[in-house]
Formats: sequence, structure tokens, C-alpha cells
Amino acid sequence: MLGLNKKDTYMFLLVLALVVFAPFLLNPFPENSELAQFNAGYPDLMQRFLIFGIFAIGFNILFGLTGYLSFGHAAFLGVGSYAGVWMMKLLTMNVIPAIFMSVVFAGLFSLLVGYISLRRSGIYFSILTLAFAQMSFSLAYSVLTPITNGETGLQLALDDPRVIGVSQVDGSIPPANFFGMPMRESFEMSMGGWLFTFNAGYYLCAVVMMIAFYIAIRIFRSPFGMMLRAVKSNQQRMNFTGLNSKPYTLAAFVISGMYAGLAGGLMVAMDPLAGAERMQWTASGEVVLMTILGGAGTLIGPVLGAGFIKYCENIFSKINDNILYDWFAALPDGLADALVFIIHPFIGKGWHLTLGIMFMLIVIFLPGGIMEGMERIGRLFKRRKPPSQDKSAPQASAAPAE
Amino acid sequence: MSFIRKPLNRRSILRAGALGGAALATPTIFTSRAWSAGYLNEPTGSTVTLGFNVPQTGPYADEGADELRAYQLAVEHLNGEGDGGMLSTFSSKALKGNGILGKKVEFVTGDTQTKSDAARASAKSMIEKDGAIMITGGSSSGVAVAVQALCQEAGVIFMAGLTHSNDTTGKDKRANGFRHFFNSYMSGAALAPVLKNAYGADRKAYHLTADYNWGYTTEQAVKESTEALGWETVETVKTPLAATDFSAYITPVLQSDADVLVLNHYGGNMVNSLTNAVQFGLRDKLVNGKNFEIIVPLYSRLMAKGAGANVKGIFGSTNWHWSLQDEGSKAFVKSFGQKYGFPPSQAAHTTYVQAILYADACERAGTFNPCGVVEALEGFEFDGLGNGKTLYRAEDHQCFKDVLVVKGKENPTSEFDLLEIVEVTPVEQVTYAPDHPQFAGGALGTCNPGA
Amino acid sequence: MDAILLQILNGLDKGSAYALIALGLTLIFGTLGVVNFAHGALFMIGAFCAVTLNRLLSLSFTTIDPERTDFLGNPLKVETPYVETWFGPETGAAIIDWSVPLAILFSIPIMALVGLFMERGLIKYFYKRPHADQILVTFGLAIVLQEIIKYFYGANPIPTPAPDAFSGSFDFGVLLGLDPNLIIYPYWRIVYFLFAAGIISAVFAFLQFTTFGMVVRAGMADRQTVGLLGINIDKRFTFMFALAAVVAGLAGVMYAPINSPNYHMGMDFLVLSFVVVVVGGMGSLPGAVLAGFLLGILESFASMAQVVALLPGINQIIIYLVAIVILLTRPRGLMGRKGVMES
Amino acid sequence: MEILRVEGVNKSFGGLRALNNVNFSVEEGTVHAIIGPNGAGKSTFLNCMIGRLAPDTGTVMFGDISLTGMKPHEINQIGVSRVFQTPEIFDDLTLLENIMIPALAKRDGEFALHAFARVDQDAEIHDRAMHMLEDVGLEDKRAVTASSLSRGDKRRLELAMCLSQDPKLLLLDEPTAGMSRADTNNTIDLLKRIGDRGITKVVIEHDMHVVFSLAEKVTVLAQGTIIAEGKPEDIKGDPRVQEAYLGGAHL
Repeated sequence: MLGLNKKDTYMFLLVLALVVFAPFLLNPFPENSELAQFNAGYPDLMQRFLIFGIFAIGFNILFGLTGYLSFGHAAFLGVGSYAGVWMMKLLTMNVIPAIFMSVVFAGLFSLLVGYISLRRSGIYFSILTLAFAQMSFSLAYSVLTPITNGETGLQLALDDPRVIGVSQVDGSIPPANFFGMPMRESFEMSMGGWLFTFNAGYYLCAVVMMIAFYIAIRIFRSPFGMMLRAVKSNQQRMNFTGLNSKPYTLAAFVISGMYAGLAGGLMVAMDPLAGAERMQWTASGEVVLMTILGGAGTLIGPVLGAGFIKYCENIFSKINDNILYDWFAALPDGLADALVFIIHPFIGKGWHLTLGIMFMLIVIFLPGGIMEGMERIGRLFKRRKPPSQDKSAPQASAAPAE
Repeated sequence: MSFIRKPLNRRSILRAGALGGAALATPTIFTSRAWSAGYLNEPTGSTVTLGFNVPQTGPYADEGADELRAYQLAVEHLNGEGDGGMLSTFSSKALKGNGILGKKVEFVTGDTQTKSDAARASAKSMIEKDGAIMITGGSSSGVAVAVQALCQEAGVIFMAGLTHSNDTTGKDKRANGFRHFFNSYMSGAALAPVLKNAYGADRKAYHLTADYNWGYTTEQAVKESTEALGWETVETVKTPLAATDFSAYITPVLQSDADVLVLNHYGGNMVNSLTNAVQFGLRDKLVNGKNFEIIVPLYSRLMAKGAGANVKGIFGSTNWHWSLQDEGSKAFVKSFGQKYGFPPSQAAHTTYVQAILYADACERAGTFNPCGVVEALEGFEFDGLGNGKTLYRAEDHQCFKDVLVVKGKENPTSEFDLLEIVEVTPVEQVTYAPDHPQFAGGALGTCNPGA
Repeated sequence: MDAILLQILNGLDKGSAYALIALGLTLIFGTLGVVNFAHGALFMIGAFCAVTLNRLLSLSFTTIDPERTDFLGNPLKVETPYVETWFGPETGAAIIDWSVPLAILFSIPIMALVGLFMERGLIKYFYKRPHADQILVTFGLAIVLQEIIKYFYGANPIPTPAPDAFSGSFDFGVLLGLDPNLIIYPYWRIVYFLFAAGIISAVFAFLQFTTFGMVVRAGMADRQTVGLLGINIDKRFTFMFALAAVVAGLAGVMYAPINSPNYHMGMDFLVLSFVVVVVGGMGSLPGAVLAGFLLGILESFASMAQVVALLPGINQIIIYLVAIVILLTRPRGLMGRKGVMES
Repeated sequence: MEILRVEGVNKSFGGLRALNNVNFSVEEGTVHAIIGPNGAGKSTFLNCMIGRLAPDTGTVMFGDISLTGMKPHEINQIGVSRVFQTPEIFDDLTLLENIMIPALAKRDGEFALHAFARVDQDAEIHDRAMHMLEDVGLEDKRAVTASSLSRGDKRRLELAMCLSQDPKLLLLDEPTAGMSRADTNNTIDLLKRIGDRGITKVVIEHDMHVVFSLAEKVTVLAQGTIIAEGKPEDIKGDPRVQEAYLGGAHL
């Protein structure tokens, strides 16, 4: 289907199903139960899963395939965001031009940064990209305030021109919309004790993300993708094979920069504000973590990694002691106190600690990230079955990706 | 240190929202937020949920923790638990200690990380997931402005926490947002006369300014108000926010003929720049026959602690201080101090007051509808919340009240006793026209009930 | 002229911290081949050693002073440090006053242990793993370490003053025959510079003149060969990791009075110190030191008002700009060897 | 006809003169071996030919194109392939992919942004790669990751990669180094078979057994200078060569 082989088609359909039914899947607990705390099926977080998923997929095209570790990709996301908000300020609240310009600007900026940074490799490349991103962040935060609105972040105002839209409707800024359908519009469906929210913005993100995912699969399976893996594997052999690795890495860099810009554009389409912090090196580090945690070089891994980190950030940080006491309300006081005492450092304001420990555990025990973990579990199940006759051992490593 | 405190009430949280328990029996109901007649997150059950969005990680985590303590206290008082705190001294008597409009107050918390993006994400999750009807908190202006805009778009009320930049109620004001805290202009207007009295009218000031929005407005405010009294501004230098060592910015001060250094810095920046300035002997310096002086326009007691003995004798302004002796402040300090064992910070105070003011406005409006609340808060005059007579001005949603000019105490008796109040600048002196140039641009727009 | 002199002093001072941190990073990279993102956290832990010793020395018993009241109107509780009762008020106060210099002794065993545990418990399993994994795991460790510190000490900076004896400034101007008060520099910052210079010399002397150091240097040049000679290089590398931790820790201890320590001070230095290492040349110790001082001085110059007026924002980006220029024109850094970490 | 012509090439590293005025030419369709003791400058010579090192002076002409200053991929694109002393292959990729890459490079040039084509549906390249794998006897391992191959198989793979490009000139740097006798003989057979395709080959070799089984012409290099050149039989008896090999027991 769609020019994908059978295996990829299944994978694509699986991801499609997960994305379409995410409002159900992410809200497994009834609304009034104690465990509702762990529900993630609300629009903002679901959008973030997809947006950071796109960001990580794009980053993986560079890092996973070519092995070039960029520590500055957040800058492209930031540039995309700024471009998107400016389109909404100047042109229209329709998100399509905003997203389009985000991709264009991020692409141009990544072309510039990539052209210079790719003159070096290894950690020198990482430091170069880091330096560019930190420069962008510092300048956006201070000197470029007229363009970026500095620390506050670039946002919409009632008196923006919006030449092919309207500046304001009844004293309010018009909502970001897709040809008239507001991004924040939601339908709610309640079934028994469960509440499911279907948000217009989420489904726009879903469409975009599926397109982005589809393109990534095609790139992975294309001669171009194979060349990128060749760059990672042995650049010397590649050059002596008559291939010029520079345009390949640059193309990968720009494509992943455009993915970052797309993520930035979607981010402002969902929430029209662009803050400078999203360009900081820690934000770049975050996408590296997402990709490696999920499994660099795999197709789905980075999406899972993005979901994992965003889930930690948004769910663990909101658990506070009151909620803990609610959970343990049935237990005797002393025991409840002890449990809360033990858990307390890891939740709420301690969520960074939880995240740090999880990073370490995953890196130490699962070097291939979440995907390796799943593979191991899968193998555990397979081992119990008699080995099928057509599967010779080396065949398993035939498909290098995912 | 972190403290683990048991909430007084251990009942499980029942989420408010269109569903309550009634929907349990019905198989499927489709509702669209756009079609419902009321307003976003209208509480229909027996509880109402407020969202407390404070920095729990990052450099302002301790201020965030103090804000959270104050919110918990406010919730207790609203629900009729504890000693009632400032409810008894508040001039409006609409609140009855039975929650808000008879609904018990529940709350959810989030982490702003002092980043606009993260703050908006956590506010959104509280609105979308937990059904919060109001968002409050924060410890920086960038976050306040970002979250305020979000609340305007989403259609809930935003009660700003600690935010001092003029822009929050200036060019970035929003109809759904309200600020109790004072601002840069007020700091300048309150400080200038005190400085003139203390240091004379013939002074040359050198500004070091944090290179971001709040720094700019504070520099402008202090500069304009001191220049109006005859001071001369020798130089204004912007320092990177990420700077930790300010020596490269302090040494040129030594070389200039300035005799006053104004540090438009907050938080960690302020601690470091002040410490560095004292290290370089600025305070022992004599210039033009006068003692060299340092000024910190916005003091935070929590952060000033980090500068240790260096704050002694240094002037600044603050929104509130626990040593105030009015009834409201005393009641608040007592109930906070008894619960937590130390006095509240100005961040705790302003957030506590904001929570009370919001509850009171709902009570008086008779609804949680943001537009009703906005109407009730606009032009609202009150007293007894620690700052004397206060007006929530309708034009820009800024509170107008007395401003405290303080200075670092020479002989502190405890680790909390760092500042002493030099003067309570009366509200008239810090009031400005809504269209004052420092606040130009931007418009409130109309309230958005989100539905 | 005097302005430039002062900025050179500032640069040397700033550079001292960069150089010390970069030195440790390079020791670890050069000997173990590990990219250690937790090195900033070691610096931070060092600073908190000073804080901790200060707190330990200030441990107090409480007496009630009925004459005075606290903020709630209750009788004031007065805290008196034990050391003041043991050694008399004056000696006791002096001991507390000198807590930062004393913390040097206190921190050496602690940092060595931290380094030992880190290397034996975690890092050694990552020698053969890709640099990306090393970065990730040490970054995770850095987060964990700083969250632990935050849990116990809070997020706010904690004032940790230098002894009173160092509070004034030294007048270089008079020394040079200029007007007094023209070029003055705080004593403690001069102490910091001299201390850094001392540590750096000690590390170099150690590597240069001891057999142990020679083996380590040989190991840095070619690990396999030294391994073939039957020398147990691993044990020595563990020692080097501990040494790097001690160097970072001492840099932190002495830095505490300059800027009040807080839990994220390590992260503030981390990116900068990596830039320093790369500019100096990966794996080159003299390069790291040279680049540390050089970037410190450049940063100080870039923050001069005259320079900023000419190039707005230059003070924010100078370090990165220098890094980009150096990497593009001289990819192995100022003093690096060719081919290190290039793929 | 001459396919490769090297004139007056000098190369120094610091004070060390690695190549000293080397003149050398290869006839099209022949197998030409370069031999010499360790440190004679054979690898430097090869590197100068292929653009990995720039000679200090002198020219390297491939047909009527000067190779000096050309980048490695450009040199490959005009028809020069190289087998390295230690096999340079794409370790993380499967054997099939290892061969498809050079085949694609030959067909599509140094860069092609075929981001939407599908590798597994490119029948032409696929067949070509399979054909090459069969030629070197690795077709059963087509789906195996290259890193898991034995050294001999890696060498054969690398050879197949080069051959899949139908080069005009193939440079081999000690193609049998470190191989067992059996593997060496297999490789010799393989190289002989390639000879049928009319590919010109320059072989740098240590193992005289290989040299005399394959080469039609031998050039002897010692201390950066060519000391002898001729048919293998003539070289065998040349006293200068004997001397250069210090006793040369294995000649």
C-alpha cells in the first residue's frame, strides 16, 4: 500500500490506528478513579506527543541514519515557531501558511547551519551545532527582542494586521484555525465513567504526523536512506565508492531541520506563542534523549521516546503529596506516611530526579532504547514457540531499521 | 529542605466537569465545548478546581514552593478550615468559609519550570484535563504574560503571581488576567523620593540591567523617576541573563564617575551581581566626595538570603513584608507561621491574596463565569489584605496600593529578618494614568468565557 | 588602559574556573576516552562541600531569650554554634569564618570518593560504549546528582562567604605607580587565581615528574600499547578519574565565596567547559588550560560597554563565536592532536 | 595503450622522502604488480594515485585526465576503484546493500536525492548486486550484516563492491594480506576470473606467490624509488631486487 512493502504497511497502519484511537487508549482510567491522574488523553498532551514525535522522527533521520549528533536542533524548531507566529500576526490565523512558512524558514536556517557545521564531524560537529543553537537562543532572548519578543515569547496581539484575516473578533484574537475550524475545538464523549476528548487540533497534528511518518519510512527505504546509513557505517568507503558524502549529510541535515520546523509550526498552530527557551541547548538535548531512549535508527523508537519524556514531564510533575495521600487513604496512617515519604522525592517537583534515573537505567540496561526492550520481550515470547522453518538466524538482521 | 505536609482533608478528589457522577448511567453523550451554553469548565458538581501553576523546578523553585504553601493555606481558609487567616480582616465579607459559591475548593498543581512553553503546557493540562476554572501563580513576568495570554484564549481567569514587569498589565494586558503584585513603574516612583532623601539630589547612577523584558521596564522606570528628581544616569549596561559572574560588568563601574549602582536584577542574577559588587569594594568607595551606594529596585527576601550579609543597608522595594503591623498582615503571618514554622514571603502573600480575591469575586458575582468575575474584580476596592486600601483598576487590571521601600537590615535577629521597612509609599504617589508611556500599546480586549 | 588591565584580571579570574573544570574534563577524556557530562555536577558538589562544612561547623544548640520575640511574638530562640562553646566564642567564630579554606581539606576525601564510586560504579561500564551513550548516562547522572543536592539544600543560592581577612581589595594601581583605587581587585579572587595556578601546576608536575604520571601520559597517547606492557592501566585510570573529581571539587569549593552556590551551577558551567575543551583541543591538557584563560579574557573584553555598543549581543555569544571560528579554521583546537574524536 | 601514467611524483612527510621522482605507467587490460620491502612507499604511492594524498610535485594521469587535486569520489566516478589493505566495507549494512551502494553510485552519480524510490524495487541494481554476490560466492549471506563476515569474506565482499562498478582501473592494496593459504588461492582464482572482463589492475603485494600467479608486469619500489620493472620472470632474477629484499630468501 502507498508504495510501502508489506511489513512497513502493517507498521504504518498500526501507528495510524494508535494515533486515531489515542483519545481512547490514553484515557484508560475512569474519570473519577484515583488512577485518572495517569490519564494522558487530553488535547494538549496528545498534541505534544505527536509534535515531539515529528521532531524526533526528523532528528532521527539525521542522527539515526548518518550518526551525526546535532546538539542544536531545537534552534530550527524555534525558528519555525517564530516564523509561524509571524505568519499568524501578519497574514492570517489559518494554520496552513504558518506551518508552511515554519518549514521553509527552518529549512533555510538549517541549510546555513548545516553547510558550516558539516565541515566537521564527530564531537566537533556536535559542538558547532551546539554553538549555533546557543547563539540563536542568546540573541533571541536579548538583542533580537524586536523580532522575538525576548523572554516573554512572541505572541499574538489584538492590533496585529493579519492582512487576509481579521485583527480581532469582538475584542478577542481570533482562534488559530484550519479553514475556519478552530484548533481548540473539541468533542467530548462520555461512556460510563470514562471521558474521551476529540480535539480538532490533535487530529490536524495526527494527519501531519502520519504524513511525516510516511515520508520518513520512504526515506528509510530509499536509496537515499541507504546512502545515509552508509555515511554512518564507513564514510571513507563511501567516498572511495564514488559518492560525495557532503550533499548527503547536508540533505539529511536540512530534511531533519525541516521536520523540526514543522514541529515548531504545529506547536504554534496549537498554541500561538513562541518562547526563546525552546531553542536552548537543553531543548536540543531533549530531542537527543527522546531519540536515543526510543531507539536511534529505528522508525517508531523516537516517537515512543518523545511520548515517554513528555508523559513524565506532564504527568509526574503534577502529582503532589495530597494526591499521594488520596491513593494511600485506605492504609493505616503510619504506613501511608512512610510510603509518601519514600515516593515524595520522585514526584511533583522531583520529576527531574525520576527522569534522570530513568535515563540512566535505560542507557545502562537497554543501549538500543525502548525498541530494544520491546524486541527482548518479543524474543522472550518467540523463544517458547518452536522456531519456524523459513526463519534462518541471519535473516533477522536483514531489515536494519526498526 | 522540602517538607511533607499532610493535607487536612483526605477525601478523594472528585473531578468537576460536565460529567460528575450523573453520566455514569447514560451510555454515550457527545458534547462540544463550542456548543455548550455556559462557560469553559463550569463546575457542576459539589467542588470547584483551581489550578496552581508555580515553578517547582529551576532557579525559582523555592519561591514556587512558598507560593504553593500559601495556596494550600488559602484553600483551607476558603473551605472554612484553619484559623481563617486574612478572611477575617478582608473588607469584603462575601466569603463564608464554605468554599466558593457553596462548592468545596479543590486544587491541582503544575510546574512552570520558569519557561513560557512549559508553563503554558502545564496550564493547558490543568484546564483541559483537570477542568481548572482559574489559573494562578508564577514567579517571573515572561511566564505570567505567556500564561495570561493562554488563559485569555482558553477562556479562564488568570490571577498573576509574582510578576513585576510593566508589560503584564501594560502592553501585554488581557481581559481575563489580573495582577495584584506591584510593577516596575511603582518601584521607581516609590524609591526615587526615598533615595533623594537618603543620598541627595545630585547623584550619578550606573545601571546594570538583566537583558530581558523585566530588566528593560525596571531600568526605564527607575531611570525616569530618579532623573525626574535630578539624578543623572551615567551609563546603562545590559548583562546576559545566563551570566553568573558579573565581575566584567562591575569593574567598569569602578572606573566611571558614577556614585550609585542600580542593579536591575532579580533572583540568582541579583544575588550574584550584588555579591560581586560588594566583593569589588564598591560600598567602601568614595566618589565625588560621596559614599558609593547600591540599589536593588526589586527585593525578594527569599533570594536576598542568598546574598547573605551583602544586602545590609541596601535600598529596594517590595510588595509586602511579614513585619508589617496591620491586622491583615498579622493574621496572615500568624496562620502561615503556625502551619509552616517560618514567615511567608512576598510571593506567598501575593498568591494567597490573589486566591482570596478570586474567590470573593466569584462569590460577589454569583457565578464562576469568567466574564462575571472580571466584572466583579474591575474597579473593586478593598482593604485588610495587608497592603491597606487597594483598588483593582478596571482599565488595566492592575492593583493600586501602597508600596514598601525597604533596606537590608544591619542586625538581623533571624534568617528571615533580612529587610526593614524604611517607608510605606502611599498609593497616590505610585499611581499613573492607564495610558502612561511606560504602559503604552496593547489592549485588554473583552473577557472570554471560553464557550 | 586601566579598564583593559582590569578586564584582563577579570578574564584570568573567570578563566581560572574554566581552566580547572576543563582540565578535569580533559583528564577524563584523555585517559578514559569518556565524555563526562556529569563533570559540572562534580564542580557543584565541590561548592556544596564548602556549604556543608559551613553548616556542620555552625551546628548549634538552642537557648531561649525571653527578652526578645520572633515573628510570631513567641520568645526568640537563639542559636549558638557548638564550636563557639567548645573553643570559646572568638576562636569558634574564627573557625566558622574560615570554613571555606577548611573545606579544601574536607572536600578532598569526599570528592575522591565520589569520583571513585562514579568510575567503579558506572563509568567503567561505558568505556566501550559510543560517545552518545556516555553523554546520555552521565547527563542522567548529572540530573540525579543535582536533584539530590536540591532536595537537601533547596533551589536558592546559599551565601558562603570567604574569611573576613580576605574581604578587601588589593590595589594594583599603586603597585604600578598609578592613582590609588584605579585598579583594585578583590583579595579572594586573587586567591582563586593563585589557587587555580597552583592546582594546575601540581597536576602538570604530577604527570611530568612521577612514574605514575608518565604511565598515565603514555596511556593517554596510546592505551593499547601501555596495556600490552603489562601495566595495570585501569587502576591508574580510576585514580585519574578521582583526581579529576578532586580538581573539579576544589574549583567548586574555592568558587563558593565568589558566587553563592546553587544546585544548577554545574550545568551553567558544563556547556562552556565543553567549548573550552574543544577549543583547547580534545585530550590536550595544556590546550584546556590555555583555552580556559583565553576564553575567560575574551569573554571579559566582549562585555565591555564599548565593545557591546559596537556589536550588540557580542557579550552573549563570544564564546560560541570563538568556538565556531576555531573549529572551522583549526579543527583540532589550539593544541590538540589530529584525528582525536573526529568520527 | 596506457591507462595510467605517473610522472615525476615526489612526496615527503616532514624530513622523510617517501616517494622520489617516481615514473610509472600501466597498460590497459594488464595486471600490474607493485612490490617492495616494508616501508618502500607502496601505500603512499597508491594513496597519491587515488587522491587520498596530494603529491608534492608531479602528475598522475588517468587516460587524459589529471588525477591530482581530484577528490576520492571524483576519481572513482571516472572509473578507478580501490580495494584497501584492511577491508573497507559498510559494516552495519547487509551484504546486498554493501554492493547496491557502489552499483547505485555508478548508475546515479556522486549524489542523487532519490528519497522516494524504493531500494528493494530497483530490479536493475538488485540483479546486478545479486550477480556480483554470486560471482564471489557470497549469495547465501546476502541478508547478513557485513560486520559478521570472516576477514576473507570481507575481502571478497570489498572486491565485489568494486567490481560492481565495472571500473576501468582497479587498485588492490595487498588483497591477500592476513589470509590463509586456501583463502589466498581462492582470491587468486577470483582475481584471475575478473581478468576476463578486461579490467586493468594494479596490485600491491607482499606475497610473491600471488604476484607471480597474477601479474603480467612487476614494478619494484624501494625507499621511494623504482629500482626495477619488467616481466615477473625477469624481476625474479634481478640482483637489485634481491638486495632490496635483504637476502630475499622467499624470492
